[in-house]
Amino acid sequence: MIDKSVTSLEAAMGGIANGASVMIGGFGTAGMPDELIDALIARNIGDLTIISNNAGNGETGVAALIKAGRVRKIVCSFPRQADSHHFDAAYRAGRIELELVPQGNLAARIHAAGAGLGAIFTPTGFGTTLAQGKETRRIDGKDYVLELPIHADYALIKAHKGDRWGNLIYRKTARNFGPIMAMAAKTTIAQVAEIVPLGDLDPEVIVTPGIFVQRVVEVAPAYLAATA
Amino acid sequence: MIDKSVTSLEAAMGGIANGASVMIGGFGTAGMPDELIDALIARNIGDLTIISNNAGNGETGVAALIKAGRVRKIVCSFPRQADSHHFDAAYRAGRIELELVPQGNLAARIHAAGAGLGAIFTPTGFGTTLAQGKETRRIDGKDYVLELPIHADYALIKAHKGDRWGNLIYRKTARNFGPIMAMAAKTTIAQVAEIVPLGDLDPEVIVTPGIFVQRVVEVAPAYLAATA
Amino acid sequence: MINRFNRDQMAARVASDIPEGAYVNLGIGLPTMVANFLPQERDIFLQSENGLLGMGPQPPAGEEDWELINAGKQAVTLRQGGSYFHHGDSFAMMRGGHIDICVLGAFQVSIRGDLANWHTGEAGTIPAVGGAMDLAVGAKQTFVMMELLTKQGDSKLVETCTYPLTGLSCVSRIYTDLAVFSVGSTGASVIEMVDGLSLDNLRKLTGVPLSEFRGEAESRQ
Amino acid sequence: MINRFNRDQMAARVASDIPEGAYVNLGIGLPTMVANFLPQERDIFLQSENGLLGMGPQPPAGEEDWELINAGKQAVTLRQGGSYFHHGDSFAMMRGGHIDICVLGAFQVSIRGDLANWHTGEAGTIPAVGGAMDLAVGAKQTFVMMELLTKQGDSKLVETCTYPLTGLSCVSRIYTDLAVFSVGSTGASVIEMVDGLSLDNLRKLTGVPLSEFRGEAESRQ
Repeated sequence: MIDKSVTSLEAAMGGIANGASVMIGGFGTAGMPDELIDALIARNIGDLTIISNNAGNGETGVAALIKAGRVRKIVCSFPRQADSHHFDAAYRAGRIELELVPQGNLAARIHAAGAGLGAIFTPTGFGTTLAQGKETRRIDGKDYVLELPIHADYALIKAHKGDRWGNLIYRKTARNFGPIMAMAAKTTIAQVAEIVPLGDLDPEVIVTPGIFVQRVVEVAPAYLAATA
Repeated sequence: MIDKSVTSLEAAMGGIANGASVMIGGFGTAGMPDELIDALIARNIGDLTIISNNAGNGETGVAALIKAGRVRKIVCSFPRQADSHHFDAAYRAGRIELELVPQGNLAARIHAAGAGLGAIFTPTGFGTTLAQGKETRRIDGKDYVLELPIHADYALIKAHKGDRWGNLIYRKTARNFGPIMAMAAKTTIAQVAEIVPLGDLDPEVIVTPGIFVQRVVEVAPAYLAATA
Repeated sequence: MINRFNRDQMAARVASDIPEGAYVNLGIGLPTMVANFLPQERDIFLQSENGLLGMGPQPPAGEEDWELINAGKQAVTLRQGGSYFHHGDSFAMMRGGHIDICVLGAFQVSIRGDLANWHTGEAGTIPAVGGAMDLAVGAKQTFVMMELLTKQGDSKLVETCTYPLTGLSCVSRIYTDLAVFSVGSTGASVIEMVDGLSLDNLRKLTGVPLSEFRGEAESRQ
Repeated sequence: MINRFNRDQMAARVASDIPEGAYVNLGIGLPTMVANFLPQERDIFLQSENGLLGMGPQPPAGEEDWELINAGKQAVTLRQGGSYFHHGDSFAMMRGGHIDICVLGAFQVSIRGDLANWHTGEAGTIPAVGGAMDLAVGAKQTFVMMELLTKQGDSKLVETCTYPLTGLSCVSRIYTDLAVFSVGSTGASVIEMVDGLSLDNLRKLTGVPLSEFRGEAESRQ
């Protein structure tokens, strides 16, 4: 019997080592796997490459990871925010490398990795400084930039419900990068609000089939924990 | 009020003209939009380019379209089947052009069109006769072939339920090419077993958002028609 | 005396150019206000880059669901008939040409429709691009909403952008507090001006060649 | 006297090499039979290219649902925990390296693992490729199941394929009626033979260089 559920956040982090590349899902508050990130910080490893849409807000999540000095490089579309002070400080001090990627190229490159493409010609960024030095091509009258897939060793994502085979469904806009990051990482670790018995998830509505998920850990949502 | 539902199969075909490129969903019996194809045949136009996984079986669907002499070219992965005699005869007589595409390249090229990519480097077909004359590249130690997106003027697909905004859900393996063809065609026409009121489809389980669909027509499934 | 459009009036002006049935993405900041002026009885489909179509207004205070947010990370709602999807599909919508109109803010727009809205290029600033480049090149039409002049009185409608570009030849309309412009391969033309402003005034304020708008043929091809 | 494996025995032999937890795609024809020999108590995930994962056995006669079929267009069932998805996602699974093992039939396989299974190349035949090329290059391991010799007695394990190729250096194991082979960059080796057959016999039958298998280090890298 295959059971991908793990019983602790610590166990969910097993194997992540110095120098790993780690995708982290979430867009704003929605879909941010905060508890997995806390467990990653607790693991006490560094030199990480993080692939995520933002570079952290406030004091939690990716911001805390950066504050703890664990991140060598971040690949993201929107690092600068009102409360991204931990990233800002690390960046200004030269302690963190930034690869700035337009959000659609980020999504498409992650998807390309998951789908096994070697490279893609994308329309976004042509003629801008973000395409400097990159190969370009005019195809059917339109200009494109060649972009490489983004793979990762691990993906940390947050979903709504999961089962022991790793099938996942999401909730509202918390879906965002989860499904494509799950496809692009060697090991995908999903925190879910609830692990349900196999067969409870309707096969028509499963968004991420279990083939893309290696570990599932149940983390009660904060609002439940707060009232518990 | 936007209402994409049309009340007749004839109306669903509006605008399709000689020389159009038409994607047709379905894989085997599942998801084949037979009634839309019949309506296309009734429209009495020709010189069509058909993009579909197969080249028709028996006497119905794509086979009937080929038999009627309406198809100039077919782009597909698996034309030869036990009962593909109408395609076989047209091909042997030189009356139909065949572009044979590995099924995964077919899916990826259709997806690339829908997603706005200019071209993709795909692993499939490298070193085979199906990649002859195509640009290749070694990327990160693996060989790839450059493939162009496949766009179409129209897509004819079959879904399970739809609403007036064009949102669609599918049933079991009838989903197959429907969602990606809907993305790649200028005008997507979906036949559905049932048009439901707006709001009846759960926003979490809609597979094809209405943005990808221009017309929806209700066609009772054959097993209902037979008992009616 | 010149009657500037205020921000609400600018938003209402943009909204009046959005037809029923349009799929529309509103950028963060000023463009978000356009939603307030779309007539409720018209089916207009708002897309948000973070994976929703059919975005509705903000929920009442206290009823926010922080897993239902827009690109600006504000709590929103979903209209009946809306749907959720992942980032891959969301940007496929934009980049695949399925969005009819996007409305963006800008630092500068050139008379040929080049857009600069993501980075001032100043030393020491931290760049952030988000989905701006994808929207600019992906939407069928890109509208810009901005004040025409900087606080220093410089025109943001320019012959050639000096700020780093977001996209080339992508903007077709510019809605400002002083005038509405069409821009594109044939240059800039003026669709309308606020009361009290003349074409000559506007030429002086902007310093760019401006013609009178003569219909859609002059707009972006 | 040589004890050939029959088709059931070949299928059982392949099945015995599929570990619990594996994601497996079985090609149409002979490989489909492998499903009959996977132990029910083991969680092995069968993927079908037309958009399902967790494929179960054929339904009883009369209970077919023709919207639930496999790649060979036969009616199948879905196991509890299975899921449906579209063709884009299905081939992303294959091509993105998520399928552990695929089992395919073949016309010829070379000692370095080149595969020919889609087209005889004969004049007048109509080619059809389906998903074979995607599976061959996409799965982590490609197993071939075939009779070792043609009806004319020619070996289908060859030094160099003469039929049009499906994929280069993609096959790692060949399961035949006479022997099981490992193939790859270091050539072909024999993992096991039917009773009554010697390595020398096998060399004569195939006409290709064959060594004894010395463990996984010799298999595909």
